[in-house]
Parts: sequence; C-alpha cells; structure tokens
Amino acid sequence: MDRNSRPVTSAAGPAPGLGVDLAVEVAGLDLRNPVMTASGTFASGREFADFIDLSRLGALVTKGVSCEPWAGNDSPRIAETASGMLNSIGLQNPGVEAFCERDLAWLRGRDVPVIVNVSGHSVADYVAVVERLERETVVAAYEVNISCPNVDAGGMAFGTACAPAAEVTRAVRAVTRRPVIMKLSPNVTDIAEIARAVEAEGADAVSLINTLLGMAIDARTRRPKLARVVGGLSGPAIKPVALRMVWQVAHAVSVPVIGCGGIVTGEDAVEFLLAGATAVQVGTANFVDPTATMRVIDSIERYCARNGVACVRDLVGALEG
Amino acid sequence: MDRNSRPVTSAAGPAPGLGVDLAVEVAGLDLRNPVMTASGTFASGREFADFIDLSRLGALVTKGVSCEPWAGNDSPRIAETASGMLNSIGLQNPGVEAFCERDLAWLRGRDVPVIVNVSGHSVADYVAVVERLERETVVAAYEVNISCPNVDAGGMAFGTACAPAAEVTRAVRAVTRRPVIMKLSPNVTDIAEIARAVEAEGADAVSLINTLLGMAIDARTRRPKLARVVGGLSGPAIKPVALRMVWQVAHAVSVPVIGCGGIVTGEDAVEFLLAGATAVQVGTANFVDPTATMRVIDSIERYCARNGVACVRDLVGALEG
Amino acid sequence: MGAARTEWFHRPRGGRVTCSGADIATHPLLERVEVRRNERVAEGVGLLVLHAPRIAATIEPGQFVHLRISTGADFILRRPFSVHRASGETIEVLYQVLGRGTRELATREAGDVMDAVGPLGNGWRVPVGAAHALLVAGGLGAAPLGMLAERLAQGGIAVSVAQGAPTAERLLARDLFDAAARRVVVATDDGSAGETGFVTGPSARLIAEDRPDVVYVCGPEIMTRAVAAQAAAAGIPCQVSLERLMACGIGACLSCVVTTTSGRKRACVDGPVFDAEEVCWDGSELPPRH
Amino acid sequence: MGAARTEWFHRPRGGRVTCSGADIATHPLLERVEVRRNERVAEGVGLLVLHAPRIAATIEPGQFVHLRISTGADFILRRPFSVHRASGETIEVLYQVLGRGTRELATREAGDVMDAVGPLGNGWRVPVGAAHALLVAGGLGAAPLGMLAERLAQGGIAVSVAQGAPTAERLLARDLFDAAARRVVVATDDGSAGETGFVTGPSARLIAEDRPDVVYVCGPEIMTRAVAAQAAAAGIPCQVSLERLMACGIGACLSCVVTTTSGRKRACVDGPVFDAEEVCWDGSELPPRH
Ligand SMILES: Cc1cc2nc3c(=O)[nH]c(=O)nc-3n(C[C@H](O)[C@H](O)[C@H](O)COP(=O)(O)OP(=O)(O)OC[C@H]3O[C@@H](n4cnc5c(N)ncnc54)[C@H](O)[C@@H]3O)c2cc1C
Ligand SMILES: Cc1cc2nc3c(=O)[nH]c(=O)nc-3n(C[C@H](O)[C@H](O)[C@H](O)COP(=O)(O)OP(=O)(O)OC[C@H]3O[C@@H](n4cnc5c(N)ncnc54)[C@H](O)[C@@H]3O)c2cc1C
Ligand SMILES: Cc1cc2nc3c(=O)[nH]c(=O)nc-3n(C[C@H](O)[C@H](O)[C@H](O)COP(=O)(O)O)c2cc1C
Ligand SMILES: Cc1cc2nc3c(=O)[nH]c(=O)nc-3n(C[C@H](O)[C@H](O)[C@H](O)COP(=O)(O)O)c2cc1C
Ligand code: FES
Ligand code: FES
Repeated sequence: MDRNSRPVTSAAGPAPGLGVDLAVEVAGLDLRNPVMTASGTFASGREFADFIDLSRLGALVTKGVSCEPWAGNDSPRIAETASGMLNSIGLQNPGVEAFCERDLAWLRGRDVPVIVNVSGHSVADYVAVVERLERETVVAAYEVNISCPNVDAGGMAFGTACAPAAEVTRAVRAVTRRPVIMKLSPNVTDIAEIARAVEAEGADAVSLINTLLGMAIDARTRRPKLARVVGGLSGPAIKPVALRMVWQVAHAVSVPVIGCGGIVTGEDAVEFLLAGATAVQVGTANFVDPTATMRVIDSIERYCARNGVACVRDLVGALEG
Repeated sequence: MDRNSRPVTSAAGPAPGLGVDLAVEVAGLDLRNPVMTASGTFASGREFADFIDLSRLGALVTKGVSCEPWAGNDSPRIAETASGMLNSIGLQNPGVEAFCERDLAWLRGRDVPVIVNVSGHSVADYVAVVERLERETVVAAYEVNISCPNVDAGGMAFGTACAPAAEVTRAVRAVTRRPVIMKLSPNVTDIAEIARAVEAEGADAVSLINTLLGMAIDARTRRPKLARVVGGLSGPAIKPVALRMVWQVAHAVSVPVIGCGGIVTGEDAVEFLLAGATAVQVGTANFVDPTATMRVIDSIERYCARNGVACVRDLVGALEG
Repeated sequence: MGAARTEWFHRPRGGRVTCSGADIATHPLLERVEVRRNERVAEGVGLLVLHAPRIAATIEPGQFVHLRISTGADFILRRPFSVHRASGETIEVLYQVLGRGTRELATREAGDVMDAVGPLGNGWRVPVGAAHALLVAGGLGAAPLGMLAERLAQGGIAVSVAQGAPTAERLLARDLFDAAARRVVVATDDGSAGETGFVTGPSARLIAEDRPDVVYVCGPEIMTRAVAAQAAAAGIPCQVSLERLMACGIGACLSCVVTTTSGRKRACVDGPVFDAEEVCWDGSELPPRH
Repeated sequence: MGAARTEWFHRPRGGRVTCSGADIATHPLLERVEVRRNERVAEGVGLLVLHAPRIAATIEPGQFVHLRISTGADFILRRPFSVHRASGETIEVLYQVLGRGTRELATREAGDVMDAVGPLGNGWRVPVGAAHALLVAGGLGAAPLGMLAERLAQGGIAVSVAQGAPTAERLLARDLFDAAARRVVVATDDGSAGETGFVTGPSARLIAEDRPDVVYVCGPEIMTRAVAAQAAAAGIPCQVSLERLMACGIGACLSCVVTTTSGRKRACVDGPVFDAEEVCWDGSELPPRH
C-alpha cells in the first residue's frame, strides 16, 4: 500500500477572503487569527494534518509535556456526559526529550506558531521542561498548565491557590524570555484572584478554562465510569462557566486572556472575544470534527463581514451593557 | 368556565408496588422515598398539583424565602445553554409573612414533608426568617441557602468560605430544634471543607449542589443574555460536577448528603445515591416535565426491583471501587 | 381613562360569553399530542395542526401551549406557542422558525407525537357591554388574535383588524380575520400589500375612525407599546399579549416576569395577556426577531 | 513461541497480498456518506450500508470508521464501528443497538447523510507464508472478521471459523464465513445453533485439530484473552482486535490506550488489532455488554 496512492483528504479550503483583518497579538506573538488548538486535544498536530492545513491556525498548542515520561492513568479514561465529556488521561506523554525529538522535529517548518503546554509535579519539574525547550527554536511560547485535574501530585494543586500559582509563574519566568501563558483552573472560588497573582509574577497572558472536575457513574455496574474515578469535564456543557470566568478575569488583569471551554462554532468563539478574550482555543470539538478549528476561523470571519467588523480585535471585550 | 368542568390531569399514578422499600431517613426526617424537589424549581407545589400527587414526594422543598419581600432581578432571567440553563431569578419572593399566609397555608394537610428554603442578606436575616417559621407547624425542616449566585449581598458569599458558612449555621442552629440542612455552593475550591465547617456547627445534613455561576452572550446583539449578566447554571450539563462533589462531601462528613444537580431520570438519581447521597432533589427537570419527580421515583423503584435491591438505603454510598 | 379594571371579566368563548370573575384559575394538563399537519405557510413560518382533544376542549383565545419539541436524549426546554385556532379535537399553532427548537419543530411530520402542556395563561377578556373590538397584529402577533377574532364574531361583537407584517406573504391568519372582521387594514414593510410602513399607521386610524370599545394587541413589544399608547390617548381599554422567556410555563420558576403597577407578575399565568394600563414598560422585552 | 513480531507484514488485501512494512501509516479522511440501507438483521443488531466511495477504496479488513451519528444541535462524540465488508463504493457496518448513539443510528434511513472519518486503525496482518488461518468471532466480533475471511479466501489462504453468539439468530456475517471458510464451527449460549456454550470450546478444538498458521480473534475481551491463551499454548501467532472508548479515533486524545509490553499504545491508530503477545491484559477492558 503506497502512501501516495491514498486519496487526498477533504481539507477545508483557504480563508474565504472577505477582507476582514483577523490578526491578533497575544503576549507578544503575532497570530494570523485568534484561533488556537486547546492542549491535549490536538496532540502535536500531526494527526490533524490529514484533515486541515495547520498553517491556517492562529497557533498550535501541544499536548502537555513533562520532564520525564508519564504513563497517564488507567483505562477507561473518558466518559461521555450531557453535552460534554470527562477525561482522565493524566497527561500521558513521552517526556520532554522524546517530545523534542519527535513532535518538535515534525513541527519545524510548518509555518504555525507553536505553543508548548508544560506540566510538572513540582516547581523544579516545570523549570526543567522549560529549560530543555529553550534550546528548541520552533517554540514560540509556553503555556504552563497549573490546572490539570488528572494527576495526583502537582497539576491542579498549583492552580487552586495564589501562592503556588505565583511560585510556578515566577520560576518559569526566571528561565525564559519567551512569552509565558499561565493556564488557569476553573475549580476555584475566585479565579480572578489567581489571575492577578500570576500576572503579578510576570505572566504574559492567561488561558482559561481547563476542565471542571467531575465524575460519572455507571448505575448498571455501580462503578465509576473512569478508572481514576474523577476526571475533567469539557465540551459545550462548560461553556457558560468558561465565558463567565473569561469575563471576570478580563476585568481583573491587563494581560491578554485566551478563552477556552466548549467552543464548537464561530459564534461560540465570538462570544468569548466579546467577553474579553483576545484569542480562543478549540478543544473537545476537534474530536467530533477534525476540521473544527477551520470552521471556527471561517465562521468568525463571516460573522465579522456580516456585522461590519473590519478587524476582529474590535470584538475583544466589546460586550455591551 | 367552571373549574370542575376541566378534565382531570394526567397525574402519574401511584407507585407500581414492586415491593421495594424506598424509605430513607434524612436529618431525623422519615421520608417515604429519597426524592425531593429542588428549591426554586417547584414554587410551593401548588403549580404542580395539576400534574402530580404531591403526597408521593419524599419531601417538598419550597422556593427560597427571605425576611422582607425581594423583587428579584430584571428580565431576561433565563437562557438556555447546552444541556442546561442559566437563571438569574434572584430569589424573588413575597417575604416570609406572605409566604406563611399563602404558601404554607396551602401546604397544610397535604401529607408531604415540607422543607422551607431560607435566604438572607445577613446572618440576622436568616435568623429572622427561621424564627418566624418556627411558629408554623407544617414546616418539617429548613434548608438554608448559602449558595445563591443571583443576589448581590449575601447569597453565595456565605457559602464560599468556611467562616461565614459556619456562622450562618451556628446562628440558625441556635434558634431551632428542627433539622437544619445547609445548601452548599459548587463555586468553591474545596466543597468538602465547607461541608465540614457547617457540620461542625450542628448542621443535620448538607444539600448540594446549587447552581454553577455562568454567563451567556448573544453574539448577534453583543449583549449578555441575562439582564444581570451572570446567573446560575443548572440541568444535565452540571451533573458530572454535582456527582463529584456529592462523592467528595459524602467522604468528608458523617451527616447525610442530599444530592442535586442535573437529575432527570431515575438512573441519574441512583448514581447520586451510589456516590453517597441519602436523598436527591430534582430541579430543572421539573420545567421540562412537570411529572419528573414521579418518573424518578418510579424508576428508582424499578431499578431496585430489577437489580435485587430490597431497600433503597442499600444503594447509598454503594459505589464499587 | 379606560375601563375600570374590574370590568374585564368576560371571556370570549364562542356564542356563550360567560362571566367568570377576574382570577380565573387555569388547570393545565400534560397531553400527548399527535401532529396532523405541519406545513409552510410563508417564508420562515409554519402551521402546525395538532390532535390534542383535551387541550382543544377548553382552550381560550390568548392562551398558549408549552411544547416539548425535542425527542432526542438531550435536554431542551419546552417552547411556548399561542394557540392560533382550536376546532373540534385539534389545535393550530403558527410558528416562526428562529432557533434550535423551531428549526426542529419544522421537521416534524404528520403522525409524529410530542407532548404539550396546556391550556396555559389567561386569555383575552371582553369588557362588559363591548360591541366593537379592534385587533392589532404585528407579524406573528396575528397568531393569538386569530382565534379571538373568530370567537368575538361568533359572540356578536364587531371586529376590526389592523395588521402589519414584513411582506404580504407574512400577513398571517388572513382567513380568520377576513371571515370575522368587517374591516381589515394592512401595512407591510415593503408595501407588497396595503400601505407601506408599520401597523401603527392603520391602528391609529382605526382607533380614531371606528372608536372601538376595546383594543387587543399582539406583536413586537415596541409596536405593542406604541399601540397601547394610542389606545390610552383615546381613552379606550386595551389588552396586550406579552412574550417573555419561559422555563416552566406554569408559574413555578419566575423566569417570565413582567413589571406591572402591582409588582412583578408572571407572564405564563398572570399573562400573557395584560391590561395595558398596568404594564410598566421597563425595557426588559426580548430583542427584536431577525 | 509464536512468530517473531517482524514477520507480521502482509496485509490481506484481495488477491494481491502486498508487503508494506510494520509501520503502515493510515491517512484517514473525512467523508460525507449516504445511507443506502439500514436494516435489522437480528435482535438488536442492524446492518448499515453506506455509500462511501473514498473510504471504500482503501479500507482494509480490521480497520474501522468513526461515525458522526447525531444530526442534532447537541454535542455527541463519534462512534467507532469496524467495517464488516467493503465492495465497490459501499462499506457495511454491523452494529449492536446499545445506547444513545446506536439507538439513533437505528433510526437512520436510506438517503440520510452523515459524516465518517476513515479508514482508521491498522488492520489484520498475515504472517509470511501463512496458508491456513483460524478466525474466532464472539458476538459482534464477527464484524471485522467477515471482511478478513473474504479477503483471505481471495488470497488463497484456507480459512476456518469458530463463532459464538447468544442465539442462532445472532451468529452474524454467516454469509461471508460460509462462502470463505472450509469449516465453520459454532456455539450458542442457548444451544439454538451448534453446541451449547462459549466459542472457546470450538476454538480450542480447531486449534488442536487444524493447527492453523495464525489465529485472528475479535469478541468480548474475556473471550479474546482466553482464545489468545489457547493460541499461545499451541505456539500459534495470534492477533486480537480490542475495543476501547474512543474520543478522537485518530490518535490525538489518548483516550483509547491499551497496555502493551512496549508501553501504552493507542487502540485507534496502533490498534485496534494487536499482536496478542504484546497485550498486557490489565483489567481495563470495557464492562461486558448487556
Ligand atoms: C406566551 C407566548 C406565546 C408565543 N406564541 C408564539 C406563536 O404563536 N408563534 C411563534 O412563532 N412564537 C411564539 N412565541 C415565541 C416562541 O416561543 C419562540 O419563538 C420560540 O420559543 C423560539 O424557540 P427557538 O428554539 O426557535 O429559539 P431559540 O432562540 O433557540 O430559543 C432559545 C430560548 O429562548 C426562548 N425564546 C426565544 N425567542 C423567544 C420569544 N420570542 N419569546 C419567548 N421565548 C423565546 C426559547 O423558548 C428558548 O427557551 C410565543 C412566546 C410566548 C412567551
Ligand atoms: C475499533 C472499534 C470497533 C468497533 N466495531 C463495532 C462494530 O463493528 N459493531 C458494533 O456494534 N460495535 C462496535 N464497536 C463498539 C461500538 O463503538 C459501541 O457499541 C458504540 O460506540 C456504542 O455507542 P452507544 O452510543 O450506543 O452507547 P453508549 O453507551 O451510549 O456510548 C457512550 C460512549 O461509550 C462508548 N462505547 C460504549 N460501548 C463501547 C464499546 N463497546 N466500545 C467502544 N466504545 C464504546 C461510545 O462510543 C460512547 O463514547 C467498536 C468499537 C471500537 C473501539
Ligand atoms: C482529552 C483531553 C486532554 C487534555 N489535556 C490537556 C493538557 O495536556 N494540558 C492542558 O493544559 N489542558 C488539557 N486539556 C484541557 C483542554 O486544553 C481545555 O482546557 C478543556 O478541554 C476545555 O476546552 P474544551 O471544552 O474546548 O475542550 C485536555 C482536555 C481534554 C478533553
Ligand atoms: C429557576 C431556578 C431557581 C432556583 N431557586 C433556588 C432557590 O430559591 N433556593 C435554592 O437554594 N436554590 C435554588 N435553585 C437551585 C436549585 O435548587 C438546584 O440546586 C440547582 O438548580 C441544581 O439542580 P438541577 O440541575 O436539578 O436544577 C434554583 C434553580 C433554578 C433553575
Ligand atoms: S415560565 Fe415559569 S413562572 Fe412563568
Ligand atoms: S481515540 Fe483518541 S487517541 Fe485513540
């Protein structure tokens, strides 16, 4: 079976060219449009290259990478829920070394800004990953995940109180001049407070939300649906919570906010921009439709054209009272 | 038009009588089954009497009542979201005096345990409501709402930190010997901690979850869908979060837990029991199907019969590892 | 100015205009209904005919049903629709296709079943001694006025109609109005029928020329408000049917409130028909439809 | 014991058994497919025939498609189904009605369109020089083995089949097995066809009597594991097709991992077919079907 003999995939075509300026700047990065992939839902892009033109993305955010390889959690790792899904992948990844060799090597020359999502069990872990990645020129920025609900040590624990969130930010900030985006957890009483804490330590942007901690039970077997019992809720179900948090954080900090949570359509993305996000991430929707990011970009453009918005930046925070 | 000439409604029939013992005890109340109404979704029951036999309910939890009349928030007050809805009713109610005259008077002799949901802007408010209600014999217990996201002063603020939650509990506890159920907010970093704080002050049970704080935006008009901007998310979308919190709290306290959040079917209710709830509340589902509570009761019974569960209490916390 | 509120106590039910007091308790029921017909009647507008014998038996003009459209596993609130006409065992609904629910409604076919809660809300009331009524309909507002026109005519009350719509095709319920009214004046946005412009032109003229005893209004809230002001200025009692977002439809959730001179009332049980005088136009109306 | 792993490198594609190396990259595509037929074939089992020319052109036995069943507005993950048969421009899927997705799938009619991602996963591989293969199918496990039987026979490889199901009616893909195999031994739970009991009886016998060169297994994981043990004990190479919950189906989400001797692998791209020897049966299989 020859690779080349397989039919070319139905990659969504180029931007319709409606004369809308879609470019945004986030944390010093110039993006051709505000649409990124959400970490962990897009691997490093390779799996999607059959379906879409990666260079049309605003940015590509990779799956979380840690210092050493992580095996992740046992199966089952997902459960479908009403308008959403739970996952307890547990940041399975081959470690930063293998990541650089396989994933970053593949990403080189793809003409898309690469943001590497960084995980750790300790502050030193985060630092070690970033230090290793500093040698890789293809990396445009770091997104530091202090909000994963699926690992025992570290993960979300760093994102649910100001002091550890600030500490991780400070430590990462100290070892890189590249943009640092802190990815915040929604499983907190006051997300604006955490956002302010990481901003104070030099975060260039914040991204939110990561998944809500949830659980599903199979009444028939009387067992949790996830081997790890609890997992992270994503998808349209969480959009109202995500929008609210983006709106709160956008009012609380002056660094850019990257909005994420349940985005499936261009209209969803526009709602996040109106709430104050400068860019958005598409996550779970990629699983249902591998061309989701392209659809969202095109539909934002059409929304702008239809509504006389010459420049997508004019939508940011443009919610009317 | 004569009232009596109208056709009788299709009230769901009596329990199928499968020989399952559905009775549970919660905070000293003996309930004929574990199914209650969730506050604010059932008014005081009158509106549902055309559809169901109220005496079949485990308990009826009334809409929140405050000391003085509250006008609630402006319209629009609801927005539909993916598998859920937002509301920003804002605890509109006629005040405890009118509530006693109209609602409790109507409830007298209805043969259903009545739990009154109590709201306040201050600790003194909560106490005043309970003191007034102490004179009403029809009241079986209080559910103290320290978790409403829809009022500016009080409401959720009491439920998002241990000290105020404990303070409200202590104050209410001091003025009544009736069971006190504290209704907890999910908008917190650690709900188990709040549960322990109210248990320590003498709460007889905890109920959870109230709504998640959320927001919806109309991309066309660029305005928030709710006049109040933010509101409480309820319905199936939040079930995974509710289940997780019930499971956490059931492991953290020894008083009974009343589970709530997205219950639509009997299977949903069974999942909450397995997670550790002794009773459940059906909320938003009442809007879609006014007979929802009856369906849930019947279906729990059938689940038990089918699975050889003689007594519904055997399901409580029976999640297998 | 206007009739004293206590005079609103007749219901326009066929020939037998019965007296029932101001606080008419509605006893809604949950009925499994079957689609008999579902067809396009104009651009983006459908007519749904439902076999709903128990609701049909008691529904009054101005009341509505709350339809559970979705048959899927997913959660979706009911959708409220005025009953446009009831005859025998069927009720008819005129609906505009707007969002998720009505798009799905448009795909229902004869034989499909869904469930309906109804009759809901109060209906239009007839002032004692009224002999001549003006009905003012804007767009889909024609729906709850169709049945009213029919019943008023049956009850021997003279009917005039002022109707507005975007285009001639979207002048709905024309059959009912033409059969019941002695005079129908229309306006369309594009001039494709009647005069060009809003219905407030014809309504003002009919109020001035015909001096009706009562004005009934349903349409976009901005129009409703304008017509209510015309009636008030002419000293003619006026009732308006208002739309609010509704979760339960039966008075339990307080999502549908209308601010009135006597506090917040629920559109689903205290309305949707309100005495125009008591409505405080507080800007909480729904955004205009597309 | 068993064939060395490097020998697994032929794909059973029709008459032309081509050599393609171990790391066959699949290039899935997103195709809008049309339902040609959707019919009940047994209690709770449907056969779906899809017009899917691009997927049909390249799909191999053992590969699957990821179907987007829901056409509604609500969010629902895709559902993975093995391709049971491919001919010309169509692919066939045998599906068991279990939950929300398959219940909805059962309502699709000829002419309906949906979208499919495929071909996905690796397929069954043929050891170099194999002349005789045993296929062991449990319940719906017959689905991915049907196309394999057909292709092996076309490629001149002798086929035996051991098949188990709850009842005679649920012995699926019989037409393909009967046409391709020189010997089919069946077992049913209720004895309504063949012997009474599990398929592990016939499989043990066929392994012992026929000494196949390779064993292919698909069915409930507990059965798969038992048959894999029989093959291992007989020193016969064995491949198993495993089911895991899948979100993306294309290798991106890591929801579908199988623990192997070389770490966690993704069932959607590194599987669903695994060399039985490399699978660590870690108890993470799905709960048995109803
Ligand atoms: C008492 C009453 C009678 C009505 N009678 C009619 C009628 O006869 N014909 C007709 O076409 N429409 C009528 N409407 C409006 C109709 O209910 C909405 O157009 C419909 O619910 C829109 O649903 P959707 O899913 O298509 O829109 P979506 O925008 O997807 O609906 C989202 C939510 O908003 C609500 N909603 C959206 N628009 C309205 C609106 N204008 N009024 C109330 N709720 C709305 C929906 O019920 C739903 O909860 C009536 C409304 C009320 C309150
Ligand atoms: C590679 C592969 C091939 C398959 N081939 C077939 C086939 O040919 N015929 C067939 O009938 N079934 C097959 N299955 C199983 C089929 O995918 C499930 O039965 C189906 O997804 C159930 O969907 P549901 O909505 O009816 O059930 P639900 O229980 O409502 O589904 C809920 C979730 O669980 C998943 N799920 C439930 N059961 C299974 C299962 N056994 N395996 C994987 N995911 C599951 C669903 O995909 C969904 O994400 C295959 C599974 C895999 C992984
Ligand atoms: C399967 C899966 C894996 C994820 N892995 C990561 C991860 O490695 N790092 C991270 O920061 N977020 C991770 N997330 C969270 C997403 O990036 C995103 O924040 C979340 O899913 C909400 O967005 P959505 O609703 O669009 O999916 C993961 C989410 C899913 C569903
Ligand atoms: C319209 C509405 C009004 C509510 N009012 C109250 C209230 O007065 N007091 C209270 O404690 N909870 C109130 N709640 C919260 C519910 O009781 C319940 O906790 C929540 O809706 C989650 O359950 P559900 O998903 O089953 O609706 C209200 C919820 C809704 C939707
Ligand atoms: S819609 Fe619930 S009170 Fe009116
Ligand atoms: S299903 Fe996503 S990696 Fe296999």
